[in-house]
Amino acid sequence: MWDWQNASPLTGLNFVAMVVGAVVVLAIGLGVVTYTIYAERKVIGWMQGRIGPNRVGPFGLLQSIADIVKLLIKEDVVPERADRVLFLLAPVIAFIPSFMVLAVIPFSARHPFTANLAVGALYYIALSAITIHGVMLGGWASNNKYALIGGMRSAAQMLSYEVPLGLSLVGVILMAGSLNLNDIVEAQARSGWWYIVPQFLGFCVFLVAATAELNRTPFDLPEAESELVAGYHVEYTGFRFAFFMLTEYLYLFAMGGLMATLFLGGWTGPWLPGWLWFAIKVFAFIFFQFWLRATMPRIRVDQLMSFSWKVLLPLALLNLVVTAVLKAFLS
Amino acid sequence: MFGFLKGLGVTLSQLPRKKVTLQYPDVMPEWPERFRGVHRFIPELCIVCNQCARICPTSCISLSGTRDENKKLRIDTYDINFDICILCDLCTEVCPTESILMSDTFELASYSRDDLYLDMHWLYENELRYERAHPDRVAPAQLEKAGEA
Amino acid sequence: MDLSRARQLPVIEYEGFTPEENAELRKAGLVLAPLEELKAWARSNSLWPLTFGLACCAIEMMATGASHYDLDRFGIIFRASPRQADVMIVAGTVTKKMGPLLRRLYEQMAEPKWVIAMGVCATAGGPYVRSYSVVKGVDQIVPVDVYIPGCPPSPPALIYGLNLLQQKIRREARGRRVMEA
Amino acid sequence: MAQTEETLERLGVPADKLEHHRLRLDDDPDVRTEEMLLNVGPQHPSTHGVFRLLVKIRGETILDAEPVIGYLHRGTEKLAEDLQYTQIIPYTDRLDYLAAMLNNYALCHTVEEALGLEIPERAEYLRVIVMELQRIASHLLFIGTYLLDLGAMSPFLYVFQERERIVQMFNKICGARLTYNYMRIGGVKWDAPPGWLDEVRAFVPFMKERIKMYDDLITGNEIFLNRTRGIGQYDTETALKYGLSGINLRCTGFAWDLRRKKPYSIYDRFEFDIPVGTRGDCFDRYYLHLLEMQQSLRIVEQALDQIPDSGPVLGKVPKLIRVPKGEYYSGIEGARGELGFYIVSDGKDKPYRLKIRKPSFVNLQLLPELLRGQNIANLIAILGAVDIVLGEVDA
Repeated sequence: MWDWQNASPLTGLNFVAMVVGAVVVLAIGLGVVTYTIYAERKVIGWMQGRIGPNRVGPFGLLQSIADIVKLLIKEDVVPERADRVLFLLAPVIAFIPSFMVLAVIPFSARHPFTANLAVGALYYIALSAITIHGVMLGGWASNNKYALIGGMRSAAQMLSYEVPLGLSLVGVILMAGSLNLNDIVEAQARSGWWYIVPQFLGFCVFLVAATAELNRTPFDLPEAESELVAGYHVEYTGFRFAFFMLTEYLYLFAMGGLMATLFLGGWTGPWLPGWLWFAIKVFAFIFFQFWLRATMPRIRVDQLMSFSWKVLLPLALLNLVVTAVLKAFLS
Repeated sequence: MFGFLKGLGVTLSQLPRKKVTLQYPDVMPEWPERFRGVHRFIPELCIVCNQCARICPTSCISLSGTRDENKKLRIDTYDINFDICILCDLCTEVCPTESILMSDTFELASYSRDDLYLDMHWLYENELRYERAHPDRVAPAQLEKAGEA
Repeated sequence: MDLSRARQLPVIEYEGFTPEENAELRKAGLVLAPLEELKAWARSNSLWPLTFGLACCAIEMMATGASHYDLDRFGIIFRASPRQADVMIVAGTVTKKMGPLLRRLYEQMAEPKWVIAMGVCATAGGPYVRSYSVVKGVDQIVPVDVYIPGCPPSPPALIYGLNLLQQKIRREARGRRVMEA
Repeated sequence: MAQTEETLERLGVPADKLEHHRLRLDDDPDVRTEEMLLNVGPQHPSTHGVFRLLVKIRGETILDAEPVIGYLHRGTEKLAEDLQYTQIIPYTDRLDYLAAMLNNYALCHTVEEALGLEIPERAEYLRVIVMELQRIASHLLFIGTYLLDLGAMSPFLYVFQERERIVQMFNKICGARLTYNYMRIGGVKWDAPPGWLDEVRAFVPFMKERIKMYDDLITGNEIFLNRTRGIGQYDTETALKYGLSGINLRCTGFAWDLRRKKPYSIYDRFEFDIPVGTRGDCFDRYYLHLLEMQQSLRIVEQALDQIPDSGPVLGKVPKLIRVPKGEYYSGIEGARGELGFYIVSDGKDKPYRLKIRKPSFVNLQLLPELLRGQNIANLIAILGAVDIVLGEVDA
């Protein structure tokens, strides 16, 4: 029943399994997001000499749940001059792709909930680009100057970092010889090393570009609190705002999954079960993001652009050329 | 070139440090002796000289007294309006008999402004509370004086 | 969470319903009361104040949010956008020039919303009670839920005030706006 | 071309600035952008209170910036006319609420000079110690909020840890955490409680270590350097023309510190340097705050060594202070520049007129000049580095 990757997906039980799988992935995603936010507040708190949430539930474990429930029952304000349809639609446009990309991330050895898509890496990049539209539309529809600037910044930033991000993947794809994320993991297991070693340059480019793609510090310009109040979601209240937050943290999880898959050997690893290895690697990425957030100031918007086009892109290209040449010679 | 790595090191080194947070509602803060919380008032010592009311920059103190049979002034009412009291401590500074003093009561938030208008009885109770909480701080001479009066 | 007082309140009134509908709903109290409690629990444990410092009290508000007192323990994090804030801590002197803007910020906040008057300036004008340019109490502009005296209130006093507001929210959920302590 | 000129005229750009803007606007004739009016504040996380900045932008370039102040105008100067000199002291606390001790001192110093009072030795030392601690606390908060403006979150929480220690020490000596009301005309209100001076002594090495930590955390960070180096630059001449003082003047390389140039109190007894900048940009202004904290620590150390063990802390002062008829002014080196009180007295116990020279207010005047022609992304960095406190600007 679980081996639906190889069977036709539209027959009887397989269809049910698919629906169940989707619901399970959603549940995993929501759970991870809830506790990522909790962990973020705790870890950053510890780095700043304080405790973080500890009064709601044991050790504050229910803090994020209280936040979510509160946001769900908060008044839903649509500004009078806003473009109503787009304003309501934007969070949905932003959220759906963030959930869809989880479909191709191989969580564990038997990857029961993930699609064995032949163009997995491409699928991820293509879908994550759709979120930009949601963010930009949200910023524009709010009819607020800060939101507009935030949305535009976000579009410019995500588009320009999409390029080095995509190019940094190509090295890995060249080495593995497949776009399928499952195959990439297995290729790493066969080759005996994680691709972080031969693709170190590509990994660095990926890490920087991924941080920018996730709008995390030091690239959190679209929602720069000190400049743009809250950026593109400045006019959003209640659960619509929660949707944007959910999108952001789902992407954090997905991007961590992508990094673990491409560079750290996915679910492979000695002794421990595959899903645990995967979780450890993803959390390492997430922790790194928290760590950056606790340390870095924000980069300036024009420097951000030039950094992407003048530094990251040449580096990614260089990495690609070197990989291609080496592969041609060695094989 | 890689100055930001140093910064990353700093934040990471803070991670295992002991946390400085005071868990307030569970652990009460320790206020120093001179802490200027809400006033406390000892009516027996007051000679109704009105100096505190005059020095107050916001005029939040109002008091009245009458002469008793020994021609001695006795305090009747003593109100402090904590709506506008800025806890500047000038009243306790000018008080010749130290009948108006500062306590370390700080939990005075309320749902209504009316609760912030405090009278002599509340202030005296605050004094008693303070004495119970800090028996070491109340000077014996002062207690004697209070006893005499 | 201490709901013992709230439980003793005689009548539950649910938000946004007519008295007749309320009577109907009360019959289903067994189902709805826990829901109301959940609502109160969520709201009181996730109070996001607006980053809105006016004067001196703002420094103490910041100090309360900083490591030594850490408002994050209560789930209180500052939001810069009024749309995402639940509570407005009026920290400092409200001048006549600032009054209309404060009102607008309050109106921009989404329901349910609360206001805390921090310090005597926001409560009644404080040291500037005789000044020509200061509003004598922010309650002339927006409804205030909790008053915190002090000039400025120390961080524990602010936390005490916030805890009072949490208690109030928990009781409110049972259907009454609670005015007495 | 003509259209551009028209637009600029409509915007009210002065004629001598026209050339400057025309160049910028015509950089790219293909790009047609409209002017936009961006309202920063009064409620904005980076305006440090209720400060409003009306910015006219075209594309990303700031055409003009107009600061709108007065959202915190509380009429302190007018209120003071109806208050005795001792009663004014609590009000000075609330001017520059980050450096209340210095404000206290500035007023007391002016009145003392007018009266020709002798201040007891121990009181002078206590004053210097608390003033320098206050300067450190104020500079710390600048660093925290400035880095918060630039998007770094941790320094803000770190500075509050040290600041809390200073504040707790103040709490011990005068019983308040922010509005101290500690100085009195003729001395200070309280002698240091037992053990307090040792606590200060223990604080000095701790603070030195933390300053090093900030150096590691912030100064070397490339992103921070890129955002502040060469941003908001001006030269000594401009600074003097606008009457700037404090770090805003010293960052241009002009060593002007009233503690040195016109020693008041007992500052002539201490050894300390006046750190100056070289470029006059935002980075220099940030870095000078760190360096000045080190100098303040030096002063505190020396004061701790020299302070007499005992003695009165309040000189002989008449019960009702009446300043003789006349006009008096004295300025001190506040945390943000020259802080002065100007008193016109008609011989009564209340001032006839009190005017405060507010360093933040004066330093703010340069802001439109600095912002004009800048990229909008630099706005926050420049505004933050001017280091204003709205309580002082608006009074």
